Amino acid sequence: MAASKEDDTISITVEFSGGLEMLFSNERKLPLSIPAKDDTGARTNVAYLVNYLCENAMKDPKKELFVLDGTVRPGILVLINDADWELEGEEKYEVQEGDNILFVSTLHGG
Amino acid sequence: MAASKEDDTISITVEFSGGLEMLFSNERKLPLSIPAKDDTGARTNVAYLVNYLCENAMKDPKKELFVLDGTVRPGILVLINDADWELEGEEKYEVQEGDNILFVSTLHGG
Amino acid sequence: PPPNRWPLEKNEYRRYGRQLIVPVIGLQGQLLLKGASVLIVGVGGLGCPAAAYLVGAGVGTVGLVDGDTVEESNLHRQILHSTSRVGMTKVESAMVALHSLNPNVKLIPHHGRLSPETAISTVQSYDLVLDCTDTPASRYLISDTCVLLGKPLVSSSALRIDGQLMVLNNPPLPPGNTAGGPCYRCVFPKPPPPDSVLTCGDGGILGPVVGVMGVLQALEAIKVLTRFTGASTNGAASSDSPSLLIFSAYSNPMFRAMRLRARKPKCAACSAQATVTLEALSSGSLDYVQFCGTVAPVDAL
Amino acid sequence: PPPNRWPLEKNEYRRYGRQLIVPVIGLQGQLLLKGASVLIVGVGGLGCPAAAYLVGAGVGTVGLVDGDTVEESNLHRQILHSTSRVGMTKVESAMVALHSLNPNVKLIPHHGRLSPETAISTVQSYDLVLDCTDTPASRYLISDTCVLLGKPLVSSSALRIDGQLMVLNNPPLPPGNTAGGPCYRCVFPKPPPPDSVLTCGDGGILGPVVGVMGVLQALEAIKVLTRFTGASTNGAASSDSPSLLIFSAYSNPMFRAMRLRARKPKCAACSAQATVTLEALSSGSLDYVQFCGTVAPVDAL
Ligand SMILES: [Zn+2]
Ligand SMILES: [Zn+2]
Repeated sequence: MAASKEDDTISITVEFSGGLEMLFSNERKLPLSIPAKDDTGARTNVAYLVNYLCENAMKDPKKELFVLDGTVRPGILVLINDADWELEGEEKYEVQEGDNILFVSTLHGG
Repeated sequence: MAASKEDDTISITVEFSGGLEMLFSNERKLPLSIPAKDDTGARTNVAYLVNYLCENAMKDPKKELFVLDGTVRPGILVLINDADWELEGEEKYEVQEGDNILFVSTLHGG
Repeated sequence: PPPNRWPLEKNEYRRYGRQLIVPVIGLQGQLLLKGASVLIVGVGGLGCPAAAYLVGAGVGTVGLVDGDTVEESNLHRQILHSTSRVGMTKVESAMVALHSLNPNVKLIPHHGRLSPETAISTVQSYDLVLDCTDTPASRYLISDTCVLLGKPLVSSSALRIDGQLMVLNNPPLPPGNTAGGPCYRCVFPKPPPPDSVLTCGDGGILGPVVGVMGVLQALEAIKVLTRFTGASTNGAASSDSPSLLIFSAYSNPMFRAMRLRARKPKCAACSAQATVTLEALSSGSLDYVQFCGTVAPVDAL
Repeated sequence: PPPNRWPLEKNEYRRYGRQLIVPVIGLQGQLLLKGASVLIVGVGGLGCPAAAYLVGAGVGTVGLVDGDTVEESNLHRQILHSTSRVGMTKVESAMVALHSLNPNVKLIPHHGRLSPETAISTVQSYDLVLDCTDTPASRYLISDTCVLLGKPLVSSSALRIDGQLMVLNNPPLPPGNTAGGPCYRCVFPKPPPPDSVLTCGDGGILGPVVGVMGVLQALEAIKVLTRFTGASTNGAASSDSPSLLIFSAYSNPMFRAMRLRARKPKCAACSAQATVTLEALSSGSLDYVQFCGTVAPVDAL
């Protein structure tokens, strides 16, 4: 609704489910302020966010449980504002002020 | 986000649950455009909306299953944007563009 | 009790192992469950699955209240009962099934419907109550009793393809203490007119709808009973604010959570101005059937 | 079949009466259930409650697949089994309980785990499949089989305090038809690295969490099987768009519904370019355990 407080950051909410929260100090919900643009001046997309989370929010050293080959590892679903990120352009989706981005690890128990 | 298309109406969503939908032609979700002000020029509140629904949307002749003594009958909970209307001022709450107002009949089966 | 290196029996570690290792439960949570007693009022569509999962989880004592006998028309949703036990009381039938699931749990039968005369003495010794009944009158009676005795109440209901769930009187502070959780009368100060309940009478019920609500009652009970363990460090506090879960099997989304009010300042049961008192209740001066009008239980489903 | 004034037996009207009068079911829905067959793969924490409610509801034929025997550590959540049946196969134990709940349902035992060699012949004769299993390998196998045979699939999983539910391959159109519902491979094209599954291995499970998901599987199955009745006139169509239900017992709200993608244009199973074929599957050239890495079933819970 309102413009972001500072033009150079955007405020979003990142959430983790299905066990991924254990990689992020058991936080299921993370309010975040991230740069609005990356180093090249391009607008921040989900690929940037994933890398940002890995470097700034993830406490667990086992990065490969979240990122593999430069992208979110297989078995993790990314949901942007309650929809499969495939519907939004996957990694290239440009993050908007107020977005909710949920990372869900697929479960296998039964 | 945007201002309402016309200044004299507001667009809201009214929902029914717990059996109340049967009083409204089995519609569980009703997109509605209602006057922004009542006859006296006061801004439309929930009391006005309830009366409006009774006169314009309710097909069932048994009005007493929805309204009793000029207000929503006992056993119906009114939820404004996912919160008990008591938290919002009950009948006096002034309806805003984009509001979601849910009428839930209490259930007793077990 | 003195600290014990092995506070559970060997077979209990085996039986509850998969639940013990869940961080929000842990050994401490399992001990809290073992030491707890839960009263399930109504052993029908809600009470059957709720009882199965509470007994499975190892709640130490489970009381069962019901005045009905098993009928064939119950079996599509009342999964503790069986065809060969049609005609048996629901309490006895449920005890057979629950005992064979987990013989470690102490089961206490309470035959007959809860009434103003029996409510206080029945509820008194339990830690938490599940309202799995099917009439407005019983819902007000159970809520009032829980407020007066300081018991948290997990209340659910279901009809056709809809269900509702609330955790009431949580925390169960004395009437007049505004920090206590709202009671059933805070949310529904006046009972519905009997005519409006009548429309529900012929509504029927889809089995998994009431089944889901019953299992969720067991879950909420476990959450309340074990809340002093790891649960509280894991964002659980936020889910303690009073809410109403609304389920609708054919809607999308199927589940919606609504924020409920705090205790009502003039509530007849839980406010400083309460007129519902232990004396009034046990003297029989509160006529719940009269209060709620004369819908026969069978009509109200 | 020729029109019949009383298409159900007298005792069926009595047994299913409360469900028959629910508008979305009705007599037509009950007949659809009676004529339907459902295969439940895995008779554990998900399969037990799912089977109870499907058998209760009067699904005509229910098949049960499992290779395990009942252990005491199952009983806190696998409510069809019992202490006295520890050591019995899960399929046999479940059949005892299900038969006593509703003797009108034809139960078909399938002993042993589903494998690429047995999958096609096992699934072939059923109308709908419930995935109640516990490993990545079985989830890919079941999904591929359902795509190849044109069966809708209700897939759920649970761990610790979380659960997930999807209705896949719905509608179950042939591979290459983009109007069909997405399959498991559309949502998860590559299996998770075995290491990442390992973290789940020691996770444990809270009984009512997996219980809720199992009951919801029964509900989704009933919705799919009866969808040609009143259901479709009641806003049910919208709930048919593919979605993922995420449950987290200690979050608020506990349930969240997420919109899923359509079929993936290059899906290995359900696209026009599919490499998973009936021939490849039944010849054993698709090694699911290899594909998913070598996590032993017990480690993956
Ligand atoms: Zn109150
Ligand atoms: Zn696919």
